[in-house]
Amino acid sequence: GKSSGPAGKNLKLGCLAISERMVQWIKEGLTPLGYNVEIVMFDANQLPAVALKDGNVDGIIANHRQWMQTFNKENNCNLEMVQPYLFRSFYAIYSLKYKKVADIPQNAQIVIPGDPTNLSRSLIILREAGLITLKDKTGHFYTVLDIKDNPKKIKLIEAEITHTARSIQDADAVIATAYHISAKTKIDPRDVVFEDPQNKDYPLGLIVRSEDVNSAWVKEAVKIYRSEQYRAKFNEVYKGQYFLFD
Amino acid sequence: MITARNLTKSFGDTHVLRGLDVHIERGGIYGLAGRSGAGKSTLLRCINGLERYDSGSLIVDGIDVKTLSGKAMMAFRKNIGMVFQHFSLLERLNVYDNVALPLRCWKYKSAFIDRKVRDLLEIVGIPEKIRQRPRELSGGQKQRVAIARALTMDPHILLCDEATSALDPKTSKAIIDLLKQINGQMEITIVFVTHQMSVIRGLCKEIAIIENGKVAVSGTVEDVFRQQPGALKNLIGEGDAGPGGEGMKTITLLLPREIAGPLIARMAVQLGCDLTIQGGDPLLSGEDPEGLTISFPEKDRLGVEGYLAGHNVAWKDADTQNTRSSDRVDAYGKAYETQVPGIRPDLL
Amino acid sequence: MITARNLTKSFGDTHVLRGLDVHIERGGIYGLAGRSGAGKSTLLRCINGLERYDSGSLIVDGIDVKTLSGKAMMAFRKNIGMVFQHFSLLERLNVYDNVALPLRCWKYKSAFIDRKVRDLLEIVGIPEKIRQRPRELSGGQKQRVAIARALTMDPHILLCDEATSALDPKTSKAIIDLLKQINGQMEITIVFVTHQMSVIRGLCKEIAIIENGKVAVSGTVEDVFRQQPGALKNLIGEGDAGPGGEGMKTITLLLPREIAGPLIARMAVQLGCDLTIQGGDPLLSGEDPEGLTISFPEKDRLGVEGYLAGHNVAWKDADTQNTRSSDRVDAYGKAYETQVPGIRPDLL
Amino acid sequence: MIPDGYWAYWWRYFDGIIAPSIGATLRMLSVSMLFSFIGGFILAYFLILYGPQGLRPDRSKYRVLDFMVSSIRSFPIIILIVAISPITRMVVGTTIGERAAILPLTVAATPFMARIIENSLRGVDRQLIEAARSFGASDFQIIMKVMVKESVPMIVAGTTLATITYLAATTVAGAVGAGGLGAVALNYGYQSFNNTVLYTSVMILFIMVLIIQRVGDWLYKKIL
Amino acid sequence: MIPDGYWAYWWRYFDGIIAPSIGATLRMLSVSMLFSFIGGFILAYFLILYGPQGLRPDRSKYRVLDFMVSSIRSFPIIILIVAISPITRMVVGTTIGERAAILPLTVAATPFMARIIENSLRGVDRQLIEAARSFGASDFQIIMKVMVKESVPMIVAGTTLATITYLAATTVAGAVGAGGLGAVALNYGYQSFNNTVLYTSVMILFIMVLIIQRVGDWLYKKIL
Ligand SMILES: Nc1ncnc2c1ncn2[C@@H]1O[C@H](COP(=O)(O)OP(=O)(O)OP(=O)(O)O)[C@@H](O)[C@H]1O
Ligand SMILES: Nc1ncnc2c1ncn2[C@@H]1O[C@H](COP(=O)(O)OP(=O)(O)OP(=O)(O)O)[C@@H](O)[C@H]1O
Ligand SMILES: [Mg+2]
Ligand SMILES: [Mg+2]
Repeated sequence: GKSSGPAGKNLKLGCLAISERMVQWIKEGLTPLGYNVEIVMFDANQLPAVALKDGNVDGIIANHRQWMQTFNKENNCNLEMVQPYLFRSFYAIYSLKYKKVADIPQNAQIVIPGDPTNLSRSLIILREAGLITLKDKTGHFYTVLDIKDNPKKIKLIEAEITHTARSIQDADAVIATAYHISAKTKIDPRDVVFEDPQNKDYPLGLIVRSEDVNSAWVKEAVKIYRSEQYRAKFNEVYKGQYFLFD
Repeated sequence: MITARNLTKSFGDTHVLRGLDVHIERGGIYGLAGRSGAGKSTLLRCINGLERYDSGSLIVDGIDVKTLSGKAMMAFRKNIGMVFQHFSLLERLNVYDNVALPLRCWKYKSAFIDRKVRDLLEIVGIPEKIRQRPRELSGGQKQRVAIARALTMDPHILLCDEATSALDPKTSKAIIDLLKQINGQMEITIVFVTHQMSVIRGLCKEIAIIENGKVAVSGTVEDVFRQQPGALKNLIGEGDAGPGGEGMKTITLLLPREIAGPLIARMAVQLGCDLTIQGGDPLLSGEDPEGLTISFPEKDRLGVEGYLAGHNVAWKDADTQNTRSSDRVDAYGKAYETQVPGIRPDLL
Repeated sequence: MITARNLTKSFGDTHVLRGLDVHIERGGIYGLAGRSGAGKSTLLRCINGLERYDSGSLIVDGIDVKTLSGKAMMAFRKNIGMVFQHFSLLERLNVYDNVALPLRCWKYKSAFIDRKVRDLLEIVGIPEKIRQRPRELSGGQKQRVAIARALTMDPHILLCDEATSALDPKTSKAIIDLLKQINGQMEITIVFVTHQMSVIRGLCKEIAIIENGKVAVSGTVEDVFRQQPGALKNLIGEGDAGPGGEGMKTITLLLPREIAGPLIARMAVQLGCDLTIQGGDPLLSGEDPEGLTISFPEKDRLGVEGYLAGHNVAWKDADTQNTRSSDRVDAYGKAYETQVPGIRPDLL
Repeated sequence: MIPDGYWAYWWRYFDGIIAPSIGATLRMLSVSMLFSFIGGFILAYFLILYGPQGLRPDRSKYRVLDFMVSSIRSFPIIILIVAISPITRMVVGTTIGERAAILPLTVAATPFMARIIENSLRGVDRQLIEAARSFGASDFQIIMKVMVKESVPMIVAGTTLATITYLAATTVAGAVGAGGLGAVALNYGYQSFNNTVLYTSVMILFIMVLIIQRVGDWLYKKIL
Repeated sequence: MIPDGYWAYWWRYFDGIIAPSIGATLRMLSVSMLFSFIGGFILAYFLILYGPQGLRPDRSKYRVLDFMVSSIRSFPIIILIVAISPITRMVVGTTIGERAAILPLTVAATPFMARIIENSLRGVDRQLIEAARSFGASDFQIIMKVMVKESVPMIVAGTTLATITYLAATTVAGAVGAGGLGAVALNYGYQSFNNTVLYTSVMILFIMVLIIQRVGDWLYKKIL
């Protein structure tokens, strides 16, 4: 950091609505160690990463690693996700009407997240589920332009990520995270139509600038989120929604 | 038709009407005069209920205006046309649509509206401006549109607030003739607020002068102008130099009654003017006042003076107390002897 | 001061000014009259550059208005006050601020502004309305605010567009006296548009009547009213019944010249009226026209008729061709013999 | 400067993603502006009728209206979408897609339009209202034939303003899967690090704004 | 009905999250409205000066201004935030937080205010402008002392409208981590499916809207 560098033990940590608690617990752990931590909450988009890159915050828990790598490429920067990673989300196809992928009818409406990484990920889920096939990726992400075959003529509706779960009543199926599904609906998040096989490939965790990876506070932070206490709290709050890495 | 009793109306601290009484007969043309700010417009606006009055009563066509509201008020107003002092034309409608507006509101057939509007614009003399917007009209043209609009509904009562103030004399006369004509044909009651005395004299049958929020004088136009009460003088100023200088003039002939009487009679006939003999001048003499005091409309003053000068008769002006026509007249009784020879019996 | 040459101005198809020529002297009070819609307001607005004219020239104070713009135009207008026909007061400013506005724009000291504004409001007679908004004023009060505003800058030229139309006669007279006074004291040139003939006669020295976009008549007020040109008749209507009925009257005395001459002279003095001897009546006789034709202001008609009746003189009305005062007069030359005894030398 | 194949690349996005979203934007905008104009007009009618300086002042009725208008305006539009989603489902049958976005957009724009129209109507000279009263016009006629008539230019200018404001607001419609240029600019452009898409869609938005403004100004001038 | 401990739960969110965001909202709103009013006023001044029916019509200057105003208005605010972030960094020194949110909010609101003020000024009676011209007022004075003076009520009403509009828009400030009620409603409420927070913050927004509207109406009435 430039002005509010970790040397001064003043830290700014960025988060999203979903990760606010996780950062909060880290803050609670760092404070007794003499760190002065401020939490900045962002809407879900690339601004937390931009802020991190610019030195306006010192660490974020917001985006998954895949996205971070793209961001690095696009912005010629070196953000790094601290290992061990913290958690992963659980994506799946959910539906109120159908139990199996095979049941999904012709011309079905499937609501998928519209932001690029999740859209890309959703397209892969659909491909893995055998509903569509994809061409070669042209950009960083798959887009609907990359769909090659769509035998069931499935209609994809790109919505805001939380809205996918909200609209489950109105669609034939949605692609959503366990977190959103369990928060908004009474569905058991494990009651999936099709689980995303890539779930493990999208780790989330504390992202910092690469030069800070070995700094003292990061080490402390890792210690904190690897602690049993932290894990217990996490599992209590996000049980069945997000999954810690072992 | 319109009766106000003890009408009061204030705007905050400004007491505009303070117990005004007025009675306007059906079918009459009633003039309202008064100094600027006297409350004439306010009274008009009370009559058609645009302004609520504070106390007293105001009965129009048998109904107290204050009791009206909603549909009844609308129906009431339908029969009352009003020409506003500021015209109040809709800027975004052309002349045709402005005049047609009341008819449209009362859902007349469009063929009827068309005929009516064109007729009225013809009458007020601006048929060629039919498609113009108010902003493209001169002041007088706007006023005529306002007059036309007030007449569209064939109202029973027409309230005119200085409806000819922006018009040239000829157009003004044409409008006045029009008002007289519709008043005669259709028994419309017209209340006409104006500062133009000539309009009052030319148009109105009765008049009220508003002063201090009350009617200071009212009566027929002739009576008021003949008696020339203080309120009238307040309005048009002393002397006769003022614009539209009007009023009554009073003089005393400095002649024995037996001569003065026939002279006056003869003069009245020859001049065709309205002379009133008021009797002897109480100021002039003690027990047996001699001479005769007459009054006559201001407009006839020069005629009278010319006649008297022609007969070498001296007289005394009641307003100025100056004597005229003879330098040697210093007191009544000494003067007339020199005059009598000048009055040849064959001229009387 | 103000010279318009061949001025033209159209609004689209409406040709308002069509080659108007007018010359207004410095320090004069110039009346502009004309039928409603004649282009009076348009001319005024051209004079201070509010409206661009199409062709011709308009030189005000040595400068062609058309050449002005920006700062020069502002400085030019600073010296020209204008009373608008529609007052054009700012609704959201009170009377004080409305009148003070020009001074504020020219950055006068506030103590000066305060004194000036209060003085002016005193003069126009509405000091008690100083904190009122225009919406709370009567029509005449608004007009007086507009007059006060036009006077704040002590303009060299004052353009008044029907500036007394909403005022009662007394207030109107006071304003006119005020204008006369400032005209006398400060050499202000005043251009006064009005429909009130009495105002023109009471205020203006010269007058122009606009007809068909041109000046139909212009000259001193006396000349114009004496000659009573067609344009004047068009404006005020035929006859004298019209409001403010004005004009000139022409009659021929049915008397030999040697008697008529002294009679006329004497009459002029005694009536204090403006008689003009026009010469013999060419219609009356062949080779040697007898009798004298005189003309005099319409307002003196009754005086003259009274005087003539008093002297038993017969006359002939030029307009109506009727003879008056003697039933037996059928032709000139036979009548006067019976009259001559009636004219006693001691009365001449 | 421009690399080979750039236009093919551009065209691929334009044709596949941007072009359809133009239609979506226009449909959402025009339908929601139409309905919100009607709704706003009706609300403004009653606000003017019952307002404190209105034709028939009625404190309690005005309060209710004012309350309604203010309460809707206090919802950030994305939250409004959620808050009225049961109604949306009832009315439109779904809470996703273009048609589902139109209702919340309309609901959001209606009180805005109501205020715009109310403000315009409030500007009408009271003398004109009196003149209309003097010949017995009803309150309805006074509003429709006098106040509305006289303030049409103001209303046109206000509607232009509102239309441009809600053009940007259609971006939010992307949240419910309605697409539209704003959402494309956001998701396919900005978030996907794709400047081509980003600037193309912003450029198209800009052209739309210009056209709306020009049409509005032209109407204003024509109508004045 | 209300479960035990609900109020404690509510208080936890209110005290910890909602209450601080009220201050943030008020600060962002007031500062950005202040600056955008000033900026909008200046723009409106020139729009009115050079506009087609303006005091000193100048087609090309007007085009430039119109272009500027329209182009800013065509950016969805979230994209505007990104587009001007280099400027934000230069001016504010950071691109996150409350202070960094104020600049884009101001930039977004400025052309809106400009149009609001322009529309108000356009409504001024031309006769009054002429009257001012007749005593030699400069264009600046005509605009400031006549047009602005006369349209103050309209401008007040328009500013009320704009303030309420941008109160909702501060929601977007959440994107740059500036907090505020809208962001709380969105992040802690909507995205976290927490209806308590959602409706509490909307309720507070509603109260703010009511207050702004009341103050605006009161000013309007007082000033009329
Ligand atoms: N809305 C108002 N608020 C306060 N005072 C008012 C209001 N309307 C009128 N007045 C005052 O009431 C008085 C009477 O006004 P009104 O318009 O009736 O006069 P008027 O006789 O028509 O005068 P004018 O001949 O000048 O038109 C004036 O002194 C005026 O200032
Ligand atoms: N902006 C305009 N557009 C079109 N025609 C106009 C415009 N302004 C004035 N006119 C026309 O020009 C003519 C002259 O108008 P002007 O106002 O000069 O008349 P005026 O002599 O002042 O009449 P009045 O005595 O009635 O005030 C009128 O016929 C009017 O209709
Ligand atoms: Mg009046
Ligand atoms: Mg005029």
